[in-house]
Amino acid sequence: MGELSERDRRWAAVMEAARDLAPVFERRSLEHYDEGGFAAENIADLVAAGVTAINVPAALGGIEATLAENVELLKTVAAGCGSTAFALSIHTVITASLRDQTGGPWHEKLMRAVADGAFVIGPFTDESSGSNWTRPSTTARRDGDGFVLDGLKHFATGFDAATHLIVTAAVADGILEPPFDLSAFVVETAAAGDGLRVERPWRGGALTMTGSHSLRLDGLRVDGDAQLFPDGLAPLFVMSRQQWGHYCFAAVFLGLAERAYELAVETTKGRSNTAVRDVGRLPGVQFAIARMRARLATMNALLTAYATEHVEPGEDLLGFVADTCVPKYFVTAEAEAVVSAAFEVIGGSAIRDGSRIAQIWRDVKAGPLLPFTADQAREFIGKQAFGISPIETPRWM
Amino acid sequence: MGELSERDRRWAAVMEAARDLAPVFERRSLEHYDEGGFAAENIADLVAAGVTAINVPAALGGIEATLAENVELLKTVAAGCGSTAFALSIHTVITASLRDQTGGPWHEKLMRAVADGAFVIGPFTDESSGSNWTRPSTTARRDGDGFVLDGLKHFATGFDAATHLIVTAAVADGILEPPFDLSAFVVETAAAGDGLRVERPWRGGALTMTGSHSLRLDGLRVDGDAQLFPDGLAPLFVMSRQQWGHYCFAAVFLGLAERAYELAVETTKGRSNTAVRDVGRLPGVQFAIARMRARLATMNALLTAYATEHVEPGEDLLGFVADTCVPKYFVTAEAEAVVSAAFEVIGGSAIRDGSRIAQIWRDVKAGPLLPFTADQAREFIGKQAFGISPIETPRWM
Amino acid sequence: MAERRDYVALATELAQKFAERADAHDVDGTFPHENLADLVNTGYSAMTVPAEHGGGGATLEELCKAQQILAGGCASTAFAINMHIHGLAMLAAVAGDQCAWAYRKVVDEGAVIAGGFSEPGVGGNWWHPGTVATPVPGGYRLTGRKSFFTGYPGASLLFLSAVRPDERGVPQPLAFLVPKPEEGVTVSAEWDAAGMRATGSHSLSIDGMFAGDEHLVGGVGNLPLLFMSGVHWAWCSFASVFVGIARAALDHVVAVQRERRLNVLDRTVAHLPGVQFAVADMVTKVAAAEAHLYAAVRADHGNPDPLAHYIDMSLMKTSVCSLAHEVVTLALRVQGGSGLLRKSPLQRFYRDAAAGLLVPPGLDTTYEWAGKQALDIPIFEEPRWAS
Amino acid sequence: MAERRDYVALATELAQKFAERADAHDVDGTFPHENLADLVNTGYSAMTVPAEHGGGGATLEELCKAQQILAGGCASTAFAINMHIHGLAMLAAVAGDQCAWAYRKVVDEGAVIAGGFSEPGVGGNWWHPGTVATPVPGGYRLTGRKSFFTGYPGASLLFLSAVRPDERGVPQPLAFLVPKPEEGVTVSAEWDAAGMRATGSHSLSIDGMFAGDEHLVGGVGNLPLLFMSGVHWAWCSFASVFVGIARAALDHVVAVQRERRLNVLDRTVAHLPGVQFAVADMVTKVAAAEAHLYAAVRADHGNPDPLAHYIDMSLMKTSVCSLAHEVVTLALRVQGGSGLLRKSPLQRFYRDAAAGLLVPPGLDTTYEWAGKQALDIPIFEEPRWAS
Repeated sequence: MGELSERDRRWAAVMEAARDLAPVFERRSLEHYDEGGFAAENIADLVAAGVTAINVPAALGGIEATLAENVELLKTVAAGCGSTAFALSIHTVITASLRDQTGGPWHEKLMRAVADGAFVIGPFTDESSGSNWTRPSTTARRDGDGFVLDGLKHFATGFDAATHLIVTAAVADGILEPPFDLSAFVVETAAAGDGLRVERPWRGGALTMTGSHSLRLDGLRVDGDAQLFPDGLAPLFVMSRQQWGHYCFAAVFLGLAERAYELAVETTKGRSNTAVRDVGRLPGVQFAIARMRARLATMNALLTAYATEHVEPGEDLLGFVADTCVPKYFVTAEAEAVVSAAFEVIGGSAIRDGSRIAQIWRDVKAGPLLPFTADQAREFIGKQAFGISPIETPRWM
Repeated sequence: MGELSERDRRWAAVMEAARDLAPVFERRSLEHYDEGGFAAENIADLVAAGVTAINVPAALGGIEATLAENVELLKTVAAGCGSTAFALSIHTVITASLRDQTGGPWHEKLMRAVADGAFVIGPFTDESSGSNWTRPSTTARRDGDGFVLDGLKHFATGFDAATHLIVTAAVADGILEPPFDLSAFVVETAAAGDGLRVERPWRGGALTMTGSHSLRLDGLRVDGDAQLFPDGLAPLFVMSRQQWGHYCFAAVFLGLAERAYELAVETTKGRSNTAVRDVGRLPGVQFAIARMRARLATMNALLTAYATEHVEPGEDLLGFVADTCVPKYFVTAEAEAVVSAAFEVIGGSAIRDGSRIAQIWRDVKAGPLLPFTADQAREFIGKQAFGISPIETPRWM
Repeated sequence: MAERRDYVALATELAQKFAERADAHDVDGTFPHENLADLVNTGYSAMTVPAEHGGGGATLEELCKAQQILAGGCASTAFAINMHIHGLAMLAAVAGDQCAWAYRKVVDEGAVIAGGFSEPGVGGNWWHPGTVATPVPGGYRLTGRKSFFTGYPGASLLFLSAVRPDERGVPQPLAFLVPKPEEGVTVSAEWDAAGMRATGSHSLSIDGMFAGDEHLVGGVGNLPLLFMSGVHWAWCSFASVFVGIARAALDHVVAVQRERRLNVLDRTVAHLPGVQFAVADMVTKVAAAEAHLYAAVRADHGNPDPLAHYIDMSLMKTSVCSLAHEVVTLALRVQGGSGLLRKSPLQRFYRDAAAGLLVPPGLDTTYEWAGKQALDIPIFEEPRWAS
Repeated sequence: MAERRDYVALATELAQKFAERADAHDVDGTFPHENLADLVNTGYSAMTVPAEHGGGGATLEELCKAQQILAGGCASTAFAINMHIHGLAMLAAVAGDQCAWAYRKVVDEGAVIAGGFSEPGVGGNWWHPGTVATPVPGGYRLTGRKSFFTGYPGASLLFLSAVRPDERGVPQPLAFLVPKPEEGVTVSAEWDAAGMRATGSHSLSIDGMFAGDEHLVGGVGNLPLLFMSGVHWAWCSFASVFVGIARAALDHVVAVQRERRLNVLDRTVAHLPGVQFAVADMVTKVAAAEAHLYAAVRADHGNPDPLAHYIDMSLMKTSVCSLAHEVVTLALRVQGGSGLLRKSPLQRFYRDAAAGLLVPPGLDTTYEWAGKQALDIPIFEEPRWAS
């Protein structure tokens, strides 16, 4: 009882901090969304509140938050700022995914750094890769004990606050075929020097404050120790952690949709105009609010069910990956519908005001575009239902 | 044949000019969308090309474009820039609506001014009016031969280029009950002086370049001649011209959706990535493109049918108003769905690039919010189907 | 004391049997008496009788999982027995030992309950029954009409609502559980509908039917409150039936397309991307519907605000049944024209799932209440909307 | 030379009559022979025979408007005669005087055509028939199977597809219009489906049926091209039937709710906002469906690219039929549970409209072709998709 409740107490404190920070982030979003830039102040606040350390293993004194807890946290942060929540999700997905990979030379070092406030990110979209992370255009050339990395990585979300990057690359020695030539490396940003630079600063149409720059890796040298997994195992590792990415991404967009709903309710309560004494008494508004409630309840139920019951990969890894697509696909599409409806309840004045709902409208569209995209998800889920391997070729007729 | 073909030749020239300008506007949009401001250069180009003069009556030497032609033109302009098309739509709706109101002292003067390049706008959303244009909070106080106007008007779309404003106000003499106390006035911006000022400059979440400022009318004096209609007739006039507003607004959002579709096709053709040699050969992409085509075909058919066959108000004015809601309601909702699908075909890179599709995504959400909003439309259409007057009270149970 | 049964396993067994009979009952619109007999003989019908009264004491989750599977075999049978099964659970929750006599009849004699809260002219507003209960010595005489009295042909007990005006003339809704009487109630119209055809959901004419004081459930006037407090039994079990149809449609479509070949294809139809995508949408919607249903099943049902509880459960039912309907429509699309043929169960699923959109709670009232509640607008205030 | 008829007025008159018979034929799954007789006797069935051959020479717009109205009365009858009416127009367009003998039979003897282009194992790919036409002296012997042969029970002429391998073994699709023969064709399965039950869309077994050389329509191998060029007659008329169902559902719902009262309301149900909003959605979707249909009807049908024309018409059919299906589903929602009862036509509309999603052209192929065309990807290239 004693140890458990201590751990739960720490978790409750993290959640309380997140809940307190959300309105702070929202105020900052209202001020800074349009100019973009990175929500560095927000990340600093999260680090200070211990939020970024939630996935440190219990063995190292951490909370070792469950996947369901990560989801809950990200929803809470997203209510304040989609950019911040999305940047945080990259960090939580990486740290949670790596926390049980004990044995590697980097493991304890990285986890202790996270406990001490490190912020770890990973840009997994390579130039020309079409969001197929298994086929990076970035290369890793063996060079003595280490590797030399070259490539262009997009969407380096959170880079401005990052202490560490996880970088994927194809090992260019011709020994393993794609996707097994995929490898992953830890890069300490402070030590990267000239081999790592911002090629094009982020100027996003959505999630404007994520600082998701395009990064140039230009002869960046890393030690052999920086290789996270033995040759050939990186793809399997990533697949067996797909639940973290899919559920945590979904959580961000569900959090945005929940906030959109709240904004619709808050804006409507007590609102009047020259024609209607109490806008909340309009049936169209009531029905729209109710439909949003129903949709949010379904989304929450689905994501919670997956984050608690669909967590262990089991024997059929590709089947598991397909299964993890379900809540990501459903929630990101439904989130868009809820935000759209909330915008209509709030009405045209929201366009005028540089309002929060207009920001959420922009952010929410990123949901279905993040991997797995809706099309990838439908292919995996559909093939899995028929017992057809999603990596079998030819893919169709 | 002679006169008709001369008129048709002029119309063809206007359309050609609009088609030529659309890509120019799109380039400017890519540069200026985020900073906002007003697409004044675009409006100047439209004036120079004679586009703004299309609704000048034939009797005064104008083209006197049909409603269907106005729709076609606005779609074309919207393909280049939603803000410009929307500002233009306000002007075309006003000029078309007023062109057959011969007899008023202002009529010929205003129409000749339009032929010479005048740009006429009308901010019809008053503070606290909840987009119910029949219940303005702006007041007109009789003052000798004229009126003194006071109020706060939002969404003065196109104000920076406007030579004339049409301003609605409730005549504050207690003689007529709402909505028959509504009156409309012409204001020449150059002569308005201190009584008219920008209270809050536009900083919109969508249609960023429309310059849809909030305007303060502060003891603004206008002549009695400036009153467009005899007391009590303004509401009937506006209702009998509702087709212009509804179809022209719908045209803007249909034009945006068509452009989104084109962008999806253009982006996909010849596109490849590390995993797929030809992205267009992905079935999910093909199906999405086809669904968009089908939806656009329906939207176009509906709007065209209404713009050609549902143009005359007839006896039942409220029934007519309800009927004109149909394409506006359908097209603005469907446009959103098409743009969303196009965005997904183009993919995440569109978020990175400050791309046109991300701008269209923001603009398209204005569609359902413009009057009649989706809820107003459903109320009018539904009541009309049952033979229930939409202005009967109590509105429901 | 009956031993604890695995009702899900039992449902799986029975569903297979009922599936073979489903087409015939559907086509003829006959009531599946033999299925009901199986449900009684196997103890399925005693599932929700409290354990201390010799029943299975099944939880809501057991009930819903079993009913979902049963509905995959024959949705009509599942829906017909659902009135009995969830009704018993509600009675146990709200009336407790007051209904001990009925539990005994269920356990010992295989009695089956049919329930009737719908009436013509009431339009889903079940809390405003029009059937009048007039006090007479020893009980009441009931007069009125009932519609959609699901399960009537197989019932030996009737669970129904009525209204009794109090001394001020204010109608007090109340509920009775009575042995099906010899007289005073007649079938005014036999059930003949496009979906759920084998449920025997007849319309009844109630003409002076006697109900004894001992058959009153709960007190006079508190029917709405009792029903709202126990509504999770009703709406969750309703939803489970329609989710069951959806999952059966998905399973059927997957099984068929895996084997289906066309002359023009070198592989099975399952390899067509359009088929895969539609099935993915079906998988996803079924997952979402099940997740929402079971979240509601496992929610805290001790909500101190019965109306809030009622609204949450009602929203769940509308979402789940709407998703289920989308799934069966997709199933038809995947299968194509042959799915419309009598020999395909898909067309029955399509017709049965439509009932999910139509059974209580009504969509518009659910949305009205949920919207008002969220916006802090008193739900029963008049006028109902802006004037 | 027949005088020019107002087929829309005639359809309005007949629709009323057929509406009264619709329920019985639907329930029993019988073929509406008496309706067919009315259609023949009133000259409706000669609508699309060219005027110079004594027929009505109706335009596509007249045809669609008339069929839309007829379908509102009895969709099965409208769909059964649709194969005849649009088939004649297509024959006139693609084969002209070659079919003069058939026009005479239609005008003088009241002959009716049924058409069969669907086959088991073909899955909507009508341009790949599996029925084999083997040349014999004076004509061909046909062997194969046909499904969904709509209107068969009332037909005296059969319009059907087959394939003849050429000298290189390449299958050449071709079409025949033949008097229904005494032998060589049998009904292998009578039509028994959930929707469009009175269309007699039987499955046929064709065993050595003789078709004379003079019964060949167009040339050998050019069936696909001919069909694509004239496809507006097919897909527009199909769509008109389903739009007709949707409009009938809307009209019915409006008429009923205007008069409908509930005990708990002081005005008719039409005053409920939820009902108004749902009806507004129905009105809007019907308007959109009609607009798309009639835009396709009035489009330039002389497209020099038959495939492009085929795709445009196919996209129209998918959109229109999908909207029609949404409308009938909304109609059920507005009416509630009573809409599912046999006595309500809404449940028949709901079942009949499902067929609109399933009749050719298939959704996935339409989307595949339309997408590929827009993206400049050769439509028939193999492999069909990215490998």
